[in-house]
Amino acid sequence: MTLTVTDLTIARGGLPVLAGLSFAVSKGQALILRGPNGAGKTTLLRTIAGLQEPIGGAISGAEDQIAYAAHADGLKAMLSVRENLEFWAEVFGQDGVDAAIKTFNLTELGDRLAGTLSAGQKRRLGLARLLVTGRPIWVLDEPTVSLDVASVALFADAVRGHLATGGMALIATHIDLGLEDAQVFDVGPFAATMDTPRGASDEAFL
Amino acid sequence: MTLTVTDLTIARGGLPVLAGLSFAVSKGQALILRGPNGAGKTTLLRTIAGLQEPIGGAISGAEDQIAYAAHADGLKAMLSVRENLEFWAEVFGQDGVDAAIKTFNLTELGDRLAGTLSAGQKRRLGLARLLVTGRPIWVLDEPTVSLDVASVALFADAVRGHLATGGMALIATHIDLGLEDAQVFDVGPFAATMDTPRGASDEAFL
Amino acid sequence: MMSAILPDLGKYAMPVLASYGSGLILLIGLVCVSVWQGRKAKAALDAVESKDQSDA
Amino acid sequence: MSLWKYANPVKFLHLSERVLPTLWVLSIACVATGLVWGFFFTPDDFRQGSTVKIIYLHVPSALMAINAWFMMLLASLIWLVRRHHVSALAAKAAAPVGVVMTVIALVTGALWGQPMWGTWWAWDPRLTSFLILFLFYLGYMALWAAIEDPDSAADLTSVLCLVGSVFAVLSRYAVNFWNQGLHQGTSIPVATGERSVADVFFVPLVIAMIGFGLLFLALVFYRTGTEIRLRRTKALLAREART
Amino acid sequence: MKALLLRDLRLAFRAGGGFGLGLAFFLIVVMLVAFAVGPQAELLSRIAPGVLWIGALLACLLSLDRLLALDFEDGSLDLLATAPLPLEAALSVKALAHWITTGLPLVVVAPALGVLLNLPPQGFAWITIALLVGTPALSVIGTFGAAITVGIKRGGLLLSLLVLPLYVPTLIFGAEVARRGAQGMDVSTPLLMLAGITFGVLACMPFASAAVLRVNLR
Amino acid sequence: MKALLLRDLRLAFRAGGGFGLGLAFFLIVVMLVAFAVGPQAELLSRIAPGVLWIGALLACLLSLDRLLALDFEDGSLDLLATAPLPLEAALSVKALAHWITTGLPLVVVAPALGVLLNLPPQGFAWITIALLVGTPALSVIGTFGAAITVGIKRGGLLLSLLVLPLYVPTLIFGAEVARRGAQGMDVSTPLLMLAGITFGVLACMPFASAAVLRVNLR
Ligand code: HEM
Ligand SMILES: Nc1ncnc2c1ncn2[C@@H]1O[C@H](COP(=O)(O)OP(=O)(O)OP(=O)(O)O)[C@@H](O)[C@H]1O
Ligand SMILES: Nc1ncnc2c1ncn2[C@@H]1O[C@H](COP(=O)(O)OP(=O)(O)OP(=O)(O)O)[C@@H](O)[C@H]1O
Ligand SMILES: [Mg+2]
Ligand SMILES: [Mg+2]
Repeated sequence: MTLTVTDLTIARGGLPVLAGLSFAVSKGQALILRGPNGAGKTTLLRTIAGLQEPIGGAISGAEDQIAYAAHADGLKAMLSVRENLEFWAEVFGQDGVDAAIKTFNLTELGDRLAGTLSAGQKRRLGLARLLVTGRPIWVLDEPTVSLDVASVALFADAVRGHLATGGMALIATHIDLGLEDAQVFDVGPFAATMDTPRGASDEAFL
Repeated sequence: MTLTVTDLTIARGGLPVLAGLSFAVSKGQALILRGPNGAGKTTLLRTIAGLQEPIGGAISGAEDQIAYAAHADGLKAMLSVRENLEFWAEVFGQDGVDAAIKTFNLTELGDRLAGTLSAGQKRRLGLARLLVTGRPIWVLDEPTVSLDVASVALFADAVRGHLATGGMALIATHIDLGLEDAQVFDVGPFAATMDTPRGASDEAFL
Repeated sequence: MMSAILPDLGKYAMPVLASYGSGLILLIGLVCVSVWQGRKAKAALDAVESKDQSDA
Repeated sequence: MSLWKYANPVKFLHLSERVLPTLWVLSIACVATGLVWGFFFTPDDFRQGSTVKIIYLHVPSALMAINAWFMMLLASLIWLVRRHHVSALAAKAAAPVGVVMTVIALVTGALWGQPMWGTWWAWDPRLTSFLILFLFYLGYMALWAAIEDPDSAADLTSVLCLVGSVFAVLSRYAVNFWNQGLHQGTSIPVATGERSVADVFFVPLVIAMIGFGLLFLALVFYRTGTEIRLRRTKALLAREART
Repeated sequence: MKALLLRDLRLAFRAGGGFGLGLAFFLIVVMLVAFAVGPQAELLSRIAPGVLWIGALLACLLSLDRLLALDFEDGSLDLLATAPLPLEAALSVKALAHWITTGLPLVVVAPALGVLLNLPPQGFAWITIALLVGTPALSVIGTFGAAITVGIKRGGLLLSLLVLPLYVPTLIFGAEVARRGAQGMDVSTPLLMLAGITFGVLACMPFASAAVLRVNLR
Repeated sequence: MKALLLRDLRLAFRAGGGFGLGLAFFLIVVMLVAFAVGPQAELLSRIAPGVLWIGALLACLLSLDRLLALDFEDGSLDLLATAPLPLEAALSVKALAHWITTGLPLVVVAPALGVLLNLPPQGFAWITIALLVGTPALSVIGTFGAAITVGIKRGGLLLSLLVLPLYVPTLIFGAEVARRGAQGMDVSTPLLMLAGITFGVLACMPFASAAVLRVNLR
């Protein structure tokens, strides 16, 4: 089982942002996406998660395999930490809520309403959600925003654990996560130029 | 002109989080706040900015001197980058919109609607707002979230420029900003314990 | 004076004149607004295109 | 080479530049002829008096108000199926023209109703569904205006247009389903060739109807051009900012 | 599916969840009408069925903007769209939860409010039946409107503009049932029409809603 | 101050800003009433002034949740509260912008909608005057409600619940002016009361609004 991206072109707001992307992630591997602000990392991850269509190229192996986590954590402020996780566990037909809570050091916060957490605590809860999806491919957009150093380490451990059980991870980030054997993929060189028209909608008008 | 905090106790959600804080920041100085997730940095900054009342201690020198920037950038998605800045400049009775745009490398994005920026670009715009307030004390809550390395450097330069003209900065952050001569203040040791009852509202019931 | 030009509308002068008046105003208004918008769009496009040209 | 080639924005602009002058002249001439003829040179009706003159505005505008929606429906379907941008923009461009037609029909109808029915407005099926159609026009335009991403806006408004067509059909054919309304039935049944409107009124009416149709076409062509230019401006600016 | 239903219900009953507000709004609209029209018992009793329907409809409408927008803003919809649950089913479940928390309570209290408006006694049963048959359509059509406007910040008014015309047929037949019932006339034709609309809408709308929602999540 | 007013107006006219939607909603409410009550001209003309007032009131109400909540969510309110501008002034300016974009258009179209409801001709002037005098109060009271509910996600319904009772006096006197005017009776007493309410509210409410907003920002 491999996630393969071949000659992918993606667009945002009617214009292509990245073109000609190809990479593959296989079992137990992590791929770190890098690139300056506005390069198109978020767009790429949303495309891979199936939330938007690519305008060219192909993605294989992603169908129903992906757990996506973006800036917005999808937390309900009026449900407790545990209830939030239980909901997602049930949607994905999994259990393991307790393990997830433990992994991200949320034990003491279990009965707090998610709305009363600090920025970093919310983020930890958002990441704990990944563990209850049971999905093999984690697609993460700047997962460590607001996390302190200890929590970043927790997160890195969680990713290592996931990889060790045959999972994969695709992570866009600006900081160093301390994942030693992760490949790094810089999207910078693939920025779409004037002459990569591939059918993004604005191009009909250029 | 100095910002002085004396024996400050602050509460969040009805319970004290930090107690006995004292520090001072004077002209041209920057103070970096550190502390694990949930320590109370956000609460402290909101108190200093005057958005909530401390439950003990005193803050002096802050009145009408503060430019506050938090996670939410206060951007209007349907106004352009320039219009957003112009609005705040006018509210604070300042100009210098062009300089702010240049400082944060937003020149090319000037006419884009703020809603169509990427996460990091939005953040840059949020920080550019600081330059058009004309206020001497910058109170910043995790200002570098989502910024790439180049943009973090831009930000550090902007802070240095601000300090050089006699400004001050109070910054909560988890990463290293590269501000060489900034003092660091760890709030960890000041965590409120069971026996620091100072009048937070829930305590009447303990 | 007017009656020389206008046909005799009898007791229904008000509704008939009002209909023609409002109808024509709306039609002419629509055409004018469309043309105004069209001109503006053209000018904006020309400005951008000429800038493009000078860049290249 | 097929008709679809005009779905290319630039080709469309060239085409519209060629046909527009003729269209403008023809349509304005027809509208003016129909209205002037109708207003100055037709006799009063023995029953309705001079109010019949309102027919030259009311019927063509009501006709085009409904036809405009059907045209938008067609354009929306083309967009949904073949994703030609010009057709989405044509639907967008037609809506304001449609609303103005609707308003004219509503206003003239109300002004006509006062002397004829003794009331400005009645809640009869045709009038009611026509008013709902008016609301759909408003909603349609508001939706276009509210959504930033042009492709999403085109998709969503197309779905809305499909749904709203129910009321366009009703306002034309409601009279056939329910016959309790106050409003006139069809006065010009094309199929049977039988006419309830006398010839003196008929000729200018037809000229006015043709005129309104041509005017609609001219306006839609012109406004579609405007929309294309706006879109192109935006695309060029976006590309500049991006590169 | 069950998890989603339970979560939505639970959220509705938590603080700030809005359960009961629809009811209160219903009550207030009825009161406002009484104030605005003036206290003429005979006049009120003539307009009572219509006013009850309008109140129910507006109460339903005002709660629609919470239906999807909250989930959209906090990212839950993105996550739901990537979850192993067809979007059509998810939307139907959400519409059901909306009906249980909004439509059903309205049906239950409508007769009580009828008293305030001098509704003739034989009308009580019919207004209840009419609302019971009609309100599910309101929730489902409303879901469609909510899905179309989900990307628009505070799109409440636009939502109303899009949804209310679609509510008109339900309203016309529903009010007709209630009015005829109150006057002791035969209600079968409008009741059949009302049921027809509800079933038609239940069968088709979820697909339209899911389609537009996918566009909006893009 | 001017900057804030201009920004609010500009945002209202931009895409998604909601200008014009209030009007559309007003039209729809009027239509719905006609559908629900049934097309009896004489009945409609009796309830017309009241219905127009309710329509205006609801249209105003529905646009309230955009008044502060958007600024709260994106953090603008926090920043405004730390800006060199008294919060009272900022809120008054926002209320003014709300009135210009919502109340004023309603006043202008009310007579046209009166036609749909068979309002007697002598009523047109009075409904316009009544709305012109009364709607500023609606915006200012609404600002207070918006300030109270600003922290609550999608608090639209709760907002309605808090604000509508406060609207009742305005509604009663406003509808009375319109009704008496339509029947050719003397309107001076209710008109004076209406004007009194508006002025009182304009003078006091901004302070209350600023106070509750400060609490909510805490
Ligand atoms: C506000 C009031 C009115 C509205 C909204 C209205 C609306 C309409 C509509 C929607 C049509 C159909 C156009 C089509 O199917 O293409 C129509 C046609 C027509 N209306 Fe009216 N109308 C109104 C009042 C009147 C009055 C008062 C009269 C005359 C006494 C009148 C005479 C006609 C005639 C003669 C036609 C052409 C019939 C046909 O070809 O089907 N209308 N109107
Ligand atoms: N809604 C939109 N409309 C138009 N352009 C957009 C829109 N959203 C993003 N963009 C543009 O698309 C490009 C890619 O954005 P994207 O969010 O994918 O960048 P990113 O790599 O995630 O950046 P960051 O590191 O800042 O999060 C950027 O140039 C951005 O300005
Ligand atoms: N609304 C609330 N109600 C109750 N408790 C809250 C609320 N918001 C935050 N807290 C708690 O108050 C404490 C301080 O929160 P604060 O947001 O100030 O932390 P922080 O230092 O900014 O953390 P982070 O680095 O994660 O942003 C935390 O323990 C948090 O759980
Ligand atoms: Mg991003
Ligand atoms: Mg914080």
